[in-house]
Amino acid sequence: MNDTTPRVAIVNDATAIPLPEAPWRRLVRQYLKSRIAAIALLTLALLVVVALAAPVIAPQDPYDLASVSILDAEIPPGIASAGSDTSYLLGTDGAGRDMLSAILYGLRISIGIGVASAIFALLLGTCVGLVAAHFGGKIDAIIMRLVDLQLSLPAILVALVLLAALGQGVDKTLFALVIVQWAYFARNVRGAALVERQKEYVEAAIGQGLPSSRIMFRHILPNCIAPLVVTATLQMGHAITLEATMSFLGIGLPQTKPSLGLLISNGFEYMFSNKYWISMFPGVALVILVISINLIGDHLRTVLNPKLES
Amino acid sequence: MGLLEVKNLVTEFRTPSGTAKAVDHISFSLGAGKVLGIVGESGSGKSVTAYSLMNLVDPPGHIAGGEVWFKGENLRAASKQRWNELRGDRIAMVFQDPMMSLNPVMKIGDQLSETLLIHHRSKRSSAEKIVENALKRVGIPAPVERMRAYPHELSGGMRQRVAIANAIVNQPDLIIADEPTTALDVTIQAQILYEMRCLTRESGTALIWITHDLSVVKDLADDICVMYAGRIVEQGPVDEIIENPRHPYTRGLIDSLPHAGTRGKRLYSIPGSTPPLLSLPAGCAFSPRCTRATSRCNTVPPVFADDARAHRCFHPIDTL
Amino acid sequence: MNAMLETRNLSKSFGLKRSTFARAASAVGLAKDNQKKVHAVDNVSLSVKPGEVLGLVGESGCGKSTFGRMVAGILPPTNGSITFEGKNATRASVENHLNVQMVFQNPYASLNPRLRVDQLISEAAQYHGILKPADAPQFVASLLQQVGLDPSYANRYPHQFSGGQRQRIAIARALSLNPKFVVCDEAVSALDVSVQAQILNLFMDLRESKGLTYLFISHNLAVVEYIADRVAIMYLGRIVEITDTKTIFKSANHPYTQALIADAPRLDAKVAEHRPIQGELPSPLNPPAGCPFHPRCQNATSRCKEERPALKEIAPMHFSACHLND
Amino acid sequence: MIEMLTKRILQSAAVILLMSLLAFAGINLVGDPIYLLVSPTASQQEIEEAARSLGLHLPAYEQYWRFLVNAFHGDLGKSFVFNQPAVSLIIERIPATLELAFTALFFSVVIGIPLGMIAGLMPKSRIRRAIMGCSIAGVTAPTFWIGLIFILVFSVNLGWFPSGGRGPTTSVLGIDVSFTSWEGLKYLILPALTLSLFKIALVIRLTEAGTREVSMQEYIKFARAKGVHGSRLMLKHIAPNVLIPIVTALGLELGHLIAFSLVTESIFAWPGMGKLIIDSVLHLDRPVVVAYLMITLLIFVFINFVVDVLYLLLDPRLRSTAK
Amino acid sequence: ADLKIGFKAEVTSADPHVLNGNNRNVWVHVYESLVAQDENLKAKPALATSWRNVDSTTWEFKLRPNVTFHNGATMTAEDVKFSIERAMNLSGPRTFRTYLKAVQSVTVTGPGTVTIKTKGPSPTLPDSLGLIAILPKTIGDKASEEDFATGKTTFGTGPYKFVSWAHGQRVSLAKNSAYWGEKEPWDNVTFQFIPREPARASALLSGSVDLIDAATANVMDSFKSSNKIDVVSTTSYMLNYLQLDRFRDNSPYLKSNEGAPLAKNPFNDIKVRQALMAAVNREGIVNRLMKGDAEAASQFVPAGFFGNDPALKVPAHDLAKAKALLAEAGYPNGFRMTMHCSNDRYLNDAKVCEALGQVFSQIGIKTEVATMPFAVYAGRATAGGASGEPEFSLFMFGIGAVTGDSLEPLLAVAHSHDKAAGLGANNRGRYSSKEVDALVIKASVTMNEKAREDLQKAAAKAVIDDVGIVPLFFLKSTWAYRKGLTVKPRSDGFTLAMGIRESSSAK
Ligand SMILES: Nc1ncnc2c1ncn2[C@@H]1O[C@H](COP(=O)(O)OP(=O)(O)OP(=O)(O)O)[C@@H](O)[C@H]1O
Ligand SMILES: Nc1ncnc2c1ncn2[C@@H]1O[C@H](COP(=O)(O)OP(=O)(O)OP(=O)(O)O)[C@@H](O)[C@H]1O
Ligand SMILES: [Mg+2]
Ligand SMILES: [Mg+2]
Repeated sequence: MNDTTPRVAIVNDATAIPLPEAPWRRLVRQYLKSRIAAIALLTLALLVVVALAAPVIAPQDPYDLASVSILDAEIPPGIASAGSDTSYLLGTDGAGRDMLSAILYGLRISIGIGVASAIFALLLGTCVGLVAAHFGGKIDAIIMRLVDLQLSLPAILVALVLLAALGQGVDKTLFALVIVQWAYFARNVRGAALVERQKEYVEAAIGQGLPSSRIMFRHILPNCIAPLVVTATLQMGHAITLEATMSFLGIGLPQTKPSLGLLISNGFEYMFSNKYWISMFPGVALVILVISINLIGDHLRTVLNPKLES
Repeated sequence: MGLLEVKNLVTEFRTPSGTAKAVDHISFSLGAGKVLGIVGESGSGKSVTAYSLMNLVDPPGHIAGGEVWFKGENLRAASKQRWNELRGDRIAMVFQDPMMSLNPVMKIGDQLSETLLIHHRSKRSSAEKIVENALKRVGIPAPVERMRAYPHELSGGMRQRVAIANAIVNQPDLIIADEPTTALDVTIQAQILYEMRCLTRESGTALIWITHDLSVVKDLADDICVMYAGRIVEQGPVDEIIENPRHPYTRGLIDSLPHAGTRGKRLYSIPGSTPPLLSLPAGCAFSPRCTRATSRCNTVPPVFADDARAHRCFHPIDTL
Repeated sequence: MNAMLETRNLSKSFGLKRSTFARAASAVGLAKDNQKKVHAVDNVSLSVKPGEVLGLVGESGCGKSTFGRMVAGILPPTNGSITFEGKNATRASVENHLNVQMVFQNPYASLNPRLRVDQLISEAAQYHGILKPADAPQFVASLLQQVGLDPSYANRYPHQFSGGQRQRIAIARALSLNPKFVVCDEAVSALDVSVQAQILNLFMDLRESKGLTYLFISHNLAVVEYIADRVAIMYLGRIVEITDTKTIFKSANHPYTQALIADAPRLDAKVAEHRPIQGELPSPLNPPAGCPFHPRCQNATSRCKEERPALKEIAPMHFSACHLND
Repeated sequence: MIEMLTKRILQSAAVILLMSLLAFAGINLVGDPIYLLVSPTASQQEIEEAARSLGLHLPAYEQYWRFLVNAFHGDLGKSFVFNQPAVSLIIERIPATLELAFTALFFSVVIGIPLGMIAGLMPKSRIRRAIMGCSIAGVTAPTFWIGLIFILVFSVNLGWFPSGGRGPTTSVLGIDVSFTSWEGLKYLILPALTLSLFKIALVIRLTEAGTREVSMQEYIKFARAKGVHGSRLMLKHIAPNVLIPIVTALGLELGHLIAFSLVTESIFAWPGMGKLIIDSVLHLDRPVVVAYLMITLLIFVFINFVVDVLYLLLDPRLRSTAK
Repeated sequence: ADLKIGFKAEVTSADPHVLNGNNRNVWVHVYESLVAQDENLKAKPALATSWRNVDSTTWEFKLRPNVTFHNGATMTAEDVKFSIERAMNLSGPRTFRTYLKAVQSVTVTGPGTVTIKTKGPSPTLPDSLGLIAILPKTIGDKASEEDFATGKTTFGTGPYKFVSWAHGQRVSLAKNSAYWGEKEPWDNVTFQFIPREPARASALLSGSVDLIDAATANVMDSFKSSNKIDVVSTTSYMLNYLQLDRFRDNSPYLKSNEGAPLAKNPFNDIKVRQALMAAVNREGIVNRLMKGDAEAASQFVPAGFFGNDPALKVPAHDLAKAKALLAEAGYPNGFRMTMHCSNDRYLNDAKVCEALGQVFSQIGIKTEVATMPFAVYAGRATAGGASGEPEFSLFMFGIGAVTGDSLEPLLAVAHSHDKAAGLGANNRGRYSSKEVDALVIKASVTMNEKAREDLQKAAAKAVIDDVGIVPLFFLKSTWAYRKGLTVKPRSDGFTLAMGIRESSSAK
């Protein structure tokens, strides 16, 4: 009967193998399975669109000092201003800015700062972390002590020094935030890379005669992406709140170009008066923004975890 | 009636893309002091069967039907509390992976005496004596020292023996061992098999031994069930099955094993691969890979039983 | 002897790297100099002839993988030398990587989950300039066919394959550099019996069609018996016996080999009722003095406890390291 | 272990030196402290005189060199603002800070871990959703906001707790603590709760993730197969395995609690180090800033060391390699 | 009865000779000076019962007899001499030397008489001596910061005795029952440091403290809605004003509309300066932004202070006039400007700047507002330029007439910058007018009060007419306290237990 034994059968019956699917398609499909996560993504997209379109849809240019008047300060939502007959849907703040416009422009800055600083910090931290993991030994020790140093340097001092050295502005605040955040990424990447480096596929790549730099960046790095994405979304939220705190302490953004955080901390003084709208509306916008980013990150964590993928 | 009677046990997994029957109407019985081998490819439902017998199927899985009688008790009707009494005391299990089944932060001795203490009131010192004896029985040298060790300080073989010792401390009536030697070396595997044989003989404990390698259970088991895609395709006394397999799948498993006789020749290998449980072919699940399949195989084959043996195939191999 | 690969006194020891500070501290007596070394591979001299399959058998942790890794140029040896086709290959060069490839034990871990099959297979060849990017798709397709996979799988990811299929991809990757020598490190241990048979067949086919030479590492004696021409038995980092397959299985000399063969479960043997060898593989951190096997050996003498037996030719082409032969 | 500590400290000494340089350069970059120190109407002459009395007239590198020489003799300089040794100024505030930090840590552990475990053990339940939802809110809300709401609700409206400051202290082993009396505790609760809110959320999330991970582990199933169930399963089998990553995170967070709880401290007028650093930075009180950063770095080093030791205690697997 | 005060600032030193307004606020409870300041900062007898000019450079002070320090020692002329000399010679950045720089010598000329010789005529000496605490000589020259902080040498003659100072938390004082004057009703007085306003407000609302200082409009609503709180306020000496770059032809932060450097410094044109003056919306800022926490200013000191000129009226807010003036000056389309401010120094400083930016933009000067912490701001405003000169073009500062006399701000802000003579220390715009300089110098040596006040008024008018500075407003000091207290507001913003009483109706 052994004679009838077929030659090695080529296993290619389609039913045995899941259909090929691009990884991002699978990601998207997995991601959209959760209703909450989909809503969060939609909300974020909406906020981004609204922020981008701010110059078009905002009733006022809050950055143009000539169009803002202190005489219009603290007008409650929906009431006509003293001079003109325009009405402010969400009221005005203490400087007479239209809250709606200020929130739209503030969103722009907050999202920009959160996203951009997280991305830059991610790039910087990733490179540094990979280098540390790759070279190990002394270089690793030096880099990790620098990371310790960075983590124990208060953000406020860094921000203040940068403010003094470079002046005030969105770009400088961004720079300060990157400097404060890169260490988190470096730590994360290094940790993940050290784990990945032990895996057999790395040995396989060595066995193929590939140089270690290529192994680090082409083979190990992509496998560290999942924890990185999660850190990045968390850090985005954190960056936005950090910027708010920095502005609260007067070392963040220029007074005349408020971010959401600055709007809130300005309105913070009105906690004891009944001018709720000055800090509540930007607060609501910020909370929605940060929660949706966190939910997305949370869900990405689930989706990107191959263990939970079935 | 045997110690354990399983009738038409069904275990399902509810997944987003459908319900998978990982265990599909399996039945067998096992007497005290007997050894049952369950053999099958990866994914054929061996572990799920074991978990079902322990009532440890985790969501999304659940036991969907059938009966399990243990010493005359209907386990399907047992309460949670009853299960907590039974597990570890009357029915014990040894898991597949020795590296993963011991708690890494607890000392060996504590883990073993815990098994004893949660079921029986006794003094710590006397519990430790029992544990020490159990460790000795599974062939661990210097057991008193080992009891103070943590799992990571032991080799894989030792850990697996600790897991086996854990199964025997309460002298259960039934031990379910899920591929306990797959990850081990031949010499260690041989030791464990030897100890298991002694155990069943000496204390009358019944044993279910799960593996994908027929040669491993050959010397140990009294009976064998061959599983494929959640169903038992053939069962019966071990020698008869190995000598005269009736189901083509069993034949394939036997032929796949390399040995001196096949040296230089091509090995037989079952063509194709295990179908996913969610898209099982209608009828005999093995038919797409079977060289003997005919259109008749598209209906589920009945169980053909003659005396102690049974098989599910319309075209059994007739070696006689 | 026209050996293809030859190792001479190849050794590898692992020890925790110590910092400058720790060394300084122990120098002034602040810390105990308790550095332990694991001699994972200890003075192994072997040779493999072209076209041969050398089986390497031993218990877990005895140093088989370490040896395989050194041969494949993944791990630099601490001591000794490797010669490949007469040229020194102790330090891995690109040329050496092209000649010697490795297939790993675990098909789930040895493929980078983030690379597509075609990338996995063609990356190194392209990097080394063996392959032009334009030819890559055909190259991948033909390799996939050689290992019995459908070329349409080229743009899938490893997780979409079963264990046996992954092992085939790993083999295709090893073949992509057109090696002369393949180290198979427990390449079938993780697979279940029917898939194992497929892969073993594939190895034999490739040997025939490409004239490949294998170092076949396994602890499964049945598999080794099936595939190997010669078998080397390793115990605690050393070769204890080496000869052709038939001799090993018929008339093993070393007590350890004998125990191994007796313990191996096999379908065609009668019920084994003997008591298997007892005791654990001693820790490589503090190997026993003398013959490393003596604590488990039933015939051990006092000499075995003190003196290390050397590997001696006890019959033509049959080497064994046991005092009992004297 | 002592070897480990010394090694760490030696390694950190270099970093601390670097830190002092950075802080020094940073403050110099921000501005000349002298303008903040002298009376607003002081003449140029008086300014110069004052600068001389503080050594600020020297070139920056020389000031740094002087600082190093003095630091080597154990003198980190006198605060420009308080005219007291910077170190004693900081040390004076350490008990208050530690008290607040540890109370916050205590809250986050006793509230966060049980909630996280509950959430992790019932992955599909509504309780989990509620807990995780709250924890997201906890991560999001800015501290200054929460602090004020707490004050408004609990001290102004309900009058349960005082709105700020530190309560009466008693000396325990020479350290002034306020938690020994109910009166003192009352002052501690609100700021500690404010500070711990984010940490509670963090601990909940970590514990939940860890519990989910651990409860899927084979050894937990194995324990269940032994008949282990209920609280024993949770406390003896799951909890110790969940704790390891939490300890790492909490170690880092404790450092932050100690060094940077500035917003909370200033809202609650809690006389801790965070308030000191922010004031010192804004007054360019360089000796205090430099000494402060050096001390916090040491604290971080020490905490990291303790975390490593805890690791060894919690995870026997690490013990064998560390020996 | 006990009094608990929620105090904004933190005490940084217990040495009463270390200059710091907030410290002094607390230590005047413990220490007294020869002269005291009443609510309007007018001098009144304290440890000196009377004083007179022997000649234009010699002052004689008669001491109050039978005054004892808290350690029981009787105060003597030697103690006074010791104290003044100690204050003059104390080293460190913050001393009272500025106020004592006129003093030549202090001599004891009798058991109860001290004679002070000045370098030149010094009409404001009694005011200045009002700042100098008298300490017992027995504490010696070596008394350290530490000794004061722990109470070892903390002995004054004041109505309260020092009990303790917990750094960053509170200063506790107790009644001095041996006080020479009217005995205080409070047994214990505590200054609780609560820097953040909302926290201070809630401390008051929750009853943790009886009174808070520096209450602003932000929290007024909640005080109003609670019927347990009363509020009192007064205009303080703190003037916020704008300074303009007058010393550079090419001011770095003034640009043409295209961003190119301007041909000449527009601020050197009086029309431009007048345009700025007219553009400022003082009433708007005071009412809408400060919400009553400030009073529009037209000069250096508020009404009631020495040197205030009631004839100087607050300039009207007139955008049309401002635009016209700009056009006349040759800037019909304005120009570009960056204006600098601190953001953590004065009440609402950043917001005020923003509001100013609004009005300047409205008259065509496209204004960017840059705000920064005072730590950064102060250095740059004073010496941030390339060669150590002031950096900014238009910027805001504050100055207070601590002694209640306009002479000090005139000397510091309006007089030409003269490093050697120590004049024009705060003149960071380098405004310089011969006429003003002459008037101010003359006032500083005129012993006749009436004549001196006239000179100072003339100087102030000259500065304002020339728009040497743009005065904005005087800040107000506000106290909020539980009903049942009466609080005497002081224009130096000091919170004195001596001015706080349980109102009779409440008893
Ligand atoms: N949690 C789960 N969700 C969905 N399906 C599951 C789950 N667990 C197991 N299964 C399915 O049940 C089937 C049987 O699995 P089981 O683990 O019993 O196989 P096995 O025979 O033990 O294989 P192996 O030899 O690999 O251990 C598999 O096909 C698997 O797809
Ligand atoms: N990177 C390493 N660092 C330290 N020790 C190592 C390292 N790699 C291997 N070893 C040690 O070297 C010895 C031999 O390991 P090796 O992996 O070669 O064994 P093996 O025979 O392949 O075992 P297995 O059958 O389990 O694969 C073991 O004791 C192992 O602990
Ligand atoms: Mg299984
Ligand atoms: Mg190996």
